[in-house]
Amino acid sequence: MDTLTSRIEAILFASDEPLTVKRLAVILDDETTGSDIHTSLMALEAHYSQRGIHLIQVAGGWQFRTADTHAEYVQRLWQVRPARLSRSALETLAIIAYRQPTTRAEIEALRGVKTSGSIIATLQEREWIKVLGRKDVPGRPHLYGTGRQFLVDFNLNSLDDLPEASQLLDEDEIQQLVSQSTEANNNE
Amino acid sequence: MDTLTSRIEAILFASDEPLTVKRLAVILDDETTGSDIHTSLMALEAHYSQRGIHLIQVAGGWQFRTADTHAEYVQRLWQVRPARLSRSALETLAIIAYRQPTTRAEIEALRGVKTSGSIIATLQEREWIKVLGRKDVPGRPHLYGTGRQFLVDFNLNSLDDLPEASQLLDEDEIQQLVSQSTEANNNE
Amino acid sequence: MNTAVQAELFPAAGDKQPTMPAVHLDQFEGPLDVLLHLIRSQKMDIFNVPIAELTRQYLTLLQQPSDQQSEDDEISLDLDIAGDYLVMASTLMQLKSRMLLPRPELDDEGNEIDPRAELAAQLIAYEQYRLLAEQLGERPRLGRDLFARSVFPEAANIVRPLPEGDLDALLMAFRHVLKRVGGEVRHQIFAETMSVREQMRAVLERLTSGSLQLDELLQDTPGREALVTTVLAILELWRQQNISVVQSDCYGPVTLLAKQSIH
Repeated sequence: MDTLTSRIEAILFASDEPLTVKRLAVILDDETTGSDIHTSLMALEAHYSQRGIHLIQVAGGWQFRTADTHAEYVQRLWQVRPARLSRSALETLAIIAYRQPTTRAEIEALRGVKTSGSIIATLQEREWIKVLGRKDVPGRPHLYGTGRQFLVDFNLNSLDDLPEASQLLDEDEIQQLVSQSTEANNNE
Repeated sequence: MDTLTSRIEAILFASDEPLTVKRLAVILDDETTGSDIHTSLMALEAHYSQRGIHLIQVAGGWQFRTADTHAEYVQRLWQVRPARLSRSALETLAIIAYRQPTTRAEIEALRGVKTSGSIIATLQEREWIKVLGRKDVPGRPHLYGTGRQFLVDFNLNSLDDLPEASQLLDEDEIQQLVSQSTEANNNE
Repeated sequence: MNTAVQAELFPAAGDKQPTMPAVHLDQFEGPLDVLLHLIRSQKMDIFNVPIAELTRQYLTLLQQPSDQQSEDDEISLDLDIAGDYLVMASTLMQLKSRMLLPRPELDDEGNEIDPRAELAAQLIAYEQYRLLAEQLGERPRLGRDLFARSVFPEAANIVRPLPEGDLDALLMAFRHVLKRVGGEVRHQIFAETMSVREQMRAVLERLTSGSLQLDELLQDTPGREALVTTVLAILELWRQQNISVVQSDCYGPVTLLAKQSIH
């Protein structure tokens, strides 16, 4: 194992957050290039892919995490079980993640139910969502979006990694789909 | 790498304290013997002896640590990371910001716990809070308020930019609190 | 939706009137969720739903007593949410009646507008997010499926920069305080309803008619704040030598005397 790789291994291990290549370059000596770092990261990723710990890319950086196959055992380290997310919390989070920036009114329109304040609060407390600003309409409602912690906690490198983000139909597409299909029905 | 060793690697990595063989045995399945665990630990220790991370024995248990040889880099990593404000420090600062001028006794009454002097000191050192004077009550306690640096660091034009306390709670939460307190009154 | 529930739904799939689903409102996330369940589980065409049948099933489900599983498990449906279910009920009934009429509504291009189009669009949009939410929930999550290192002994003795300001974190912290103390802090909790000074005056007043036992004095002091204020007032009066505090024996009654009445 070369010194650089060993050093990067130590730095990544000692960090409490994912580190970008850029951050690593700042911490390492000046002579170390981004491509050197990249090579070491690839070597480490490969080495750890078969172990109990994996080196993964998350929120634009690199972080060691336990393999999910061991989740059950690692959970036993702590007495408390990880909190379950309600379906309403997940639906609210999904709408915010895919439609950001979005307002509570939009979320409620999409889900067809009132969103309880405690759901928003829970998501905010976990730092999965945050207020990005206010929408310039009467009432100036908060605009919500996801925060960095959302990527970190959901094992995403970026928002582009959200599953099927590209296949999501927007309102116009749905309208079109509906009017086409209902027309077809009417012509039957 | 066998499953047991991989599993132990993950558990040791995620644990917030060094783990003894005994503790590992409790976490792992019943069939796993102390000597199995010992064998895995030896394999891990040997594997990591030449890497950027070492598996070492501390306080009677096993824990992963970064290799001393990389200490300089690990330090660089942390030296630039601002310390995080604890929940208690944030709560104390928030109460001072919203209720200024306020005394330590009031803060403690609201938080329901003693406020350590080091929290006040940290906030003062940061120039987020300052002593505005003394309250004209027995003991003449200090009256605290926020300083100019608080506005600067929290990106506020003036204290008026802090959202109304009632805005921080959602309508249903306020409803809940109101009904709780009227219930309490009725039961008296 | 699990298949067991769906199986229960159609004990007699061939019947014209399938028996009502053995499901309850509290299993759903709102009216759209209910409608999607009814539509998908019966393989209805979302673009061409039999609106009369759907309305009938929806209403039955709405009226279904919620206490089938446990006697006194009264569904405490949030009024807001119950309202959302009722709004959907009236929307469905309106659609049903509009379906019976000839279609006078035309779009820009002169095509007839299907009254159900809006509902179909709403259902499709919601269904997408319902699915995405499910996928999001199944993603490996930090702290549930994956774990990062949780302590960093290497950082223990390193001098680090002072903490940075984070308004969100600050507001969150204050929210916690508000919720803990139960609402508005500024006006309620410490609004100086009792000042030590006032209480000192009150104590002195009561002592003009002679000595008083501490128990007596505290007995008619309502609430913890008043108690604390009263005790503070006594201590302050004592310190200023306006009163004397006498306790003749260990654990015995504590007597308060005004200074004037001592000599």
